[in-house]
Amino acid sequence: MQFKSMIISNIEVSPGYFRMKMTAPPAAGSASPGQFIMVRVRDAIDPLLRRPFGIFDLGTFATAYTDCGTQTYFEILYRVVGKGTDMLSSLHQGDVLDILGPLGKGFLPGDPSGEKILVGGGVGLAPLYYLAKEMVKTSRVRLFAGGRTKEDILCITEFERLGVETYVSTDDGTLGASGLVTEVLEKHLTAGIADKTIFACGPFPMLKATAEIAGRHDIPCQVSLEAYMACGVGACLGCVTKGRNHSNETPDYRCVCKDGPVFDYRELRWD
Amino acid sequence: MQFKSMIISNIEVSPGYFRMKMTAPPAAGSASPGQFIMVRVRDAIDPLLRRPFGIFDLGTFATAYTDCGTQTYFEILYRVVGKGTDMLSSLHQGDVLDILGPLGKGFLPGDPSGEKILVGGGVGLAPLYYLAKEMVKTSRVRLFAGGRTKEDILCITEFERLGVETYVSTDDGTLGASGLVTEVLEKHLTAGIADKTIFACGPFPMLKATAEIAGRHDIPCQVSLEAYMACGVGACLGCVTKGRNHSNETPDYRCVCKDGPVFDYRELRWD
Amino acid sequence: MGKPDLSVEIAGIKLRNPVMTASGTFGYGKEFADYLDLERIGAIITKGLSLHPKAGNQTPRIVETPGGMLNAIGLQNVGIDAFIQEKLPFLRTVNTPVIVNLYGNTLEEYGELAEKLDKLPEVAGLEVNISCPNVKQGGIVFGTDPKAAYEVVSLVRQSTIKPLIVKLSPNVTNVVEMAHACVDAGADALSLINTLTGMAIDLQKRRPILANITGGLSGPAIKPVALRMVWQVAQAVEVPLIGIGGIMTATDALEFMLAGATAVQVGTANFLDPSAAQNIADGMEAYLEANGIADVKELIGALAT
Amino acid sequence: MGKPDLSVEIAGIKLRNPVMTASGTFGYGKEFADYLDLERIGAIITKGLSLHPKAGNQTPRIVETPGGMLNAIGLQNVGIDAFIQEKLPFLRTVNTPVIVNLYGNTLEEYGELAEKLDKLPEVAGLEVNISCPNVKQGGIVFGTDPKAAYEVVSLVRQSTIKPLIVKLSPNVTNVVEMAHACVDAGADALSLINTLTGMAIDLQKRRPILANITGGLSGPAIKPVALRMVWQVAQAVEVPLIGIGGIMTATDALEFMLAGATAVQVGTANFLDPSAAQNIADGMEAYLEANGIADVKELIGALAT
Ligand SMILES: Cc1cc2nc3c(=O)[nH]c(=O)nc-3n(C[C@H](O)[C@H](O)[C@H](O)COP(=O)(O)OP(=O)(O)OC[C@H]3O[C@@H](n4cnc5c(N)ncnc54)[C@H](O)[C@@H]3O)c2cc1C
Ligand SMILES: Cc1cc2nc3c(=O)[nH]c(=O)nc-3n(C[C@H](O)[C@H](O)[C@H](O)COP(=O)(O)OP(=O)(O)OC[C@H]3O[C@@H](n4cnc5c(N)ncnc54)[C@H](O)[C@@H]3O)c2cc1C
Ligand SMILES: Cc1cc2nc3c(=O)[nH]c(=O)nc-3n(C[C@H](O)[C@H](O)[C@H](O)COP(=O)(O)O)c2cc1C
Ligand SMILES: Cc1cc2nc3c(=O)[nH]c(=O)nc-3n(C[C@H](O)[C@H](O)[C@H](O)COP(=O)(O)O)c2cc1C
Ligand code: FES
Ligand code: FES
Repeated sequence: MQFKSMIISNIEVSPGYFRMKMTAPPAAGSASPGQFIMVRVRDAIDPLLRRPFGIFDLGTFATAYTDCGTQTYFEILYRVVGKGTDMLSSLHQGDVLDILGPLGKGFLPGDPSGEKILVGGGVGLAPLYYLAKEMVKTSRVRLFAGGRTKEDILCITEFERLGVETYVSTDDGTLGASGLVTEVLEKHLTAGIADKTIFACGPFPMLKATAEIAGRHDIPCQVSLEAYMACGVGACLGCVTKGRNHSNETPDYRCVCKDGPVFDYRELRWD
Repeated sequence: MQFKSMIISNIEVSPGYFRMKMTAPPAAGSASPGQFIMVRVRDAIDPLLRRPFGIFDLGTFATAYTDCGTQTYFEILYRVVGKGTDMLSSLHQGDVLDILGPLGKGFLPGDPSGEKILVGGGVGLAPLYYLAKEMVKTSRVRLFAGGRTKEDILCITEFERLGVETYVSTDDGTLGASGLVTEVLEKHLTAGIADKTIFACGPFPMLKATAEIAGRHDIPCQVSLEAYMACGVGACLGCVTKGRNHSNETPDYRCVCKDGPVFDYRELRWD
Repeated sequence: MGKPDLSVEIAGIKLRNPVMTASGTFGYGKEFADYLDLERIGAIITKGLSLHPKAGNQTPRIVETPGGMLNAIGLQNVGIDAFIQEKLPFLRTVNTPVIVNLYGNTLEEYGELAEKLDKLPEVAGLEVNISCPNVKQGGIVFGTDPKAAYEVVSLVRQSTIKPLIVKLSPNVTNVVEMAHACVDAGADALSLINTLTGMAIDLQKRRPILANITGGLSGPAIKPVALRMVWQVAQAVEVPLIGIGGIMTATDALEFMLAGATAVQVGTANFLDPSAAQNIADGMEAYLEANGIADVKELIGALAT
Repeated sequence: MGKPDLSVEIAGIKLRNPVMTASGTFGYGKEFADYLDLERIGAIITKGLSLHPKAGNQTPRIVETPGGMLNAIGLQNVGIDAFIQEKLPFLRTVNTPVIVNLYGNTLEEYGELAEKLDKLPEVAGLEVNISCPNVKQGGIVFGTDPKAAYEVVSLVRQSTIKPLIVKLSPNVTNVVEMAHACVDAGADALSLINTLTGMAIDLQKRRPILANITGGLSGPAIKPVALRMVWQVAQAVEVPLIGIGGIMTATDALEFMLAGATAVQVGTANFLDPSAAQNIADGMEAYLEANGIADVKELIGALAT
């Protein structure tokens, strides 16, 4: 779907991290957690390509002073890292963006009776909030949130409000436990109940470490990848990642945009 | 001079025409009428080049709630014709622009005892307001303002408030006299006093017709030209116009940006 | 005045309007079916196909550059057989000409591929990509050497009776010479330009951004070069031209037609706006209507110089 | 750590930092004196000079394009004698090397010009623009034919003992071949790239926008092509290179150095920001400091591929 979206708010929630709330057509309400959108930051050629962002939250609100009933909205949580995100951060309420999405394949929640373990590194937390919001309805949900330093730990209160049990860690120990999020994860894994699933999003090394843990403990694990993208719809083949059976003779490339961004970790090659 | 300027206001004064008021450092207050500035519309590569605009007004105001005393400001009056001006028109109070200027050579007011005749076509009126504001202090000033249709006639009240006698004409007769501004000019020229100077700004055909009238009546005449510009400082040689003595063997090119934009019409070749 | 006529003909292929989608930027068509009406564009050009499936390059494969992008996909594709099995059935249901873009790693592969394609009724024509290295000849790019281009086009010409479009590389000193070589070898039409070779660097990592080091520059940045080449070639050859390079709007497309193109291809714009091709076609129609031009063909080569 | 060392040397010319201003974009230096400190940039390269004053092209001469601009100034310049009379006295007062960019309409003109310049102590070096047509040889561009380039560079080499920089055209199939020809002919250094030939069209008027029809594309749009060419040539020749093309920031400049350039030239950026050259030099210093790099020379060709 391609639609125009009006910014409702755009707020700095931690130094360099913004939360942007936008209107969406009702049909966008069917997006599943882990899907993403591509934003055309400006109607100009600088920046040229759309920027991909996970869906942080999605819902509807009652409109005021109108007869429209409810309005669908969604939110993204983004970090300012370059030109596009910098420009995004300077936009105001009422500005209009061109959006493509929801795109890709999201998380598969699986059997509600099991425990859901979310692992988020830095802004990788973004798609996990919408996932948690859906999953807390039926399942026990724990969140392991890691970051380099305390500024990289985002929206923990929001998760807690959902009833998610949260474990925070920072590399430099300025907030929560000191160390890597995957270390904390492994420590608390043994304590959990039997039927678990891991849902992870964050930098590649974190995902790799998480996949290793999942493999070692034989826990189902879904990871959400990032890749440089041009089209977002599986056409340009810019965003590919190697599938399990990939070799040069029998290429097994998967499009992060279309076959992902969420993959079962066993579907991918991690070397 | 190169400086950052904050937008004070940006108002549509007629459909497609905007007046933008901006802060300037005190030194910019020395700009003379007819000089121009070059605006970097965005800190991005689209649009790439700066856009040139005449100085419509310039002054100071007393600042409120501060100890700063007075603040220098200037105004431009611009028409939305393409990408750059379209983007300019969407800017808000508080947005900051990078400005180069004042640039070029302005109008030479000459002997204050003579009559000053301003001829403006469409948005070519822009630099004439600041000129009029200076000249009404000492001289009799008349303005001939022409446009295609009534929407192209701008800020006449402002000129009248200065005490300028105004003559309006439109090609389609929707405001003022019907016909070309140069026709109206010539009709009212004979009625004037002896010692006159013409100051003209507008589309090239209008300037050419004005130059012809000046030649025929032997009236001193200064014209302000437009040209595609890259540097604005006489370095790229992109904006040149042919000087009186130009030939391929003895090139006599003048930079509109540096030797102009205002020229004595006798200095130029009009073919 | 009725609706303006937007139809054009390229090498016998009738197009409802001059807007095609450029190879490699539109997948196999289906990827964009949700975003535009595939029956309102002129033709679909497939991703470049080879005889055998091709893995392509390592990632990163794309990077944004000022006003453009570099890609080094490495011509990843499913191969001709999988194309016939998996992609063609969908394309068959779309009432729009399908032109297959193809390339070979050797001279022979071009010939074999053309023969295979020749037998497919669903394929309206062939677009031969000669901007790729000849693996057998030390990697020299077919499309930068007039002799090599002549050879490969001649072979393809002998292998098919389908309309034959040859796609020119801009990375040459003399594009007109290349155009002549291809026309002499039997090309029915020429499309230009393919990407300009470029590079991007990550300062902090001190590495090229693309795994392949260099890549192909596309997008608005290259439009002036593309327009110039189309104009130059239009002065020199008689066959119809397809203009490609940085086309984002109907205005861009019409400029290419003034320069001498009979049709255009939209590439990178599909990424910015997946409905770009249709929007451009609609915009061309609107322009013709607003300016009282009955037939878009009036504009072909109508530049006054 | 003290201040990082930004000095570099090109063909015996010592530069306080690697940032020069590109020919044709910085006038004769004086035009920018109000906007930056001419003694904080590496070198000033003059507008291209010829033996006789040159009128240049009709207007329009410039037009903005996506992420770039086209110019067809037509090499307008005051001629070498007026340069010496009118422009050099000011440049003499500036403690920064002045490199004269020169071109000829014929082979002989290049030689004569080089001889004249050889006698001027204020001129630190020559940059030979070979991207111009040889009027006597049917207008074929010196810089797109290795033999013609070899000839013209050899002649200039014989006419001067000053440091000799040759500026390469990007409008070639094989820039490495051109680089070899120029080095073989005696070039002490190479600068690249000059502009890519392009075109812009006014749809409504159905005319080219530039009076000259085609023009040279410069600015950020061409940066990927320039980086690629610098990198290719750096692999092939031993002489120092000067990287040019779309440099807007210190990051851009340092990328060119990683690709193999010893120094850079800033062109179109001077129009966007008349203090660009100095800002870029300052930014390079800040980058080196922030990253604990003592000497900018460590970055030259330091790209890991
Ligand atoms: C499926 C997906 C979901 C994402 N979700 C989020 C999110 O919820 N919040 C968030 O802050 N970030 C998210 N990202 C990363 C985000 O897309 C990049 O940070 C952003 O594109 C950077 O743009 P820029 O212009 O600021 O940076 P620049 O570095 O200037 O961008 C240059 C180019 O590189 C691409 N690029 C740069 N970094 C990345 C990256 N990490 N991943 C992919 N492309 C990149 C840009 O898209 C652009 O094409 C996601 C990425 C993907 C692929
Ligand atoms: C000395 C001078 C003073 C000017 N003063 C005013 C003024 O006070 N008010 C006003 O509305 N306009 C003025 N103009 C014209 C104004 O500069 C152009 O309308 C503006 O640059 C158009 O930019 P754009 O991006 O909207 O148009 P586009 O057509 O998208 O611009 C593309 C390119 O063409 C150039 N260009 C387009 N039209 C003109 C033009 N008429 N003159 C010069 N360059 C042009 C642009 O600068 C840009 O580089 C002046 C021009 C000059 C040279
Ligand atoms: C991601 C990508 C993949 C491409 N793949 C091919 C290809 O397989 N075969 C081909 O001939 N051209 C290919 N091209 C070149 C385009 O078809 C087109 O010639 C070029 O992008 C210029 O047009 P544009 O500026 O509109 O994108 C590719 C371009 C891009 C951006
Ligand atoms: C307006 C203009 C005039 C130029 N004149 C010359 C010239 O006289 N001689 C020359 O060798 N290069 C000339 N150039 C090319 C530049 O020196 C430089 O090689 C080119 O612009 C690419 O760099 P950039 O992208 O930083 O502008 C000119 C470029 C521009 C934009
Ligand atoms: S981004 Fe184009 S295929 Fe995934
Ligand atoms: S705009 Fe560059 S010389 Fe006038």
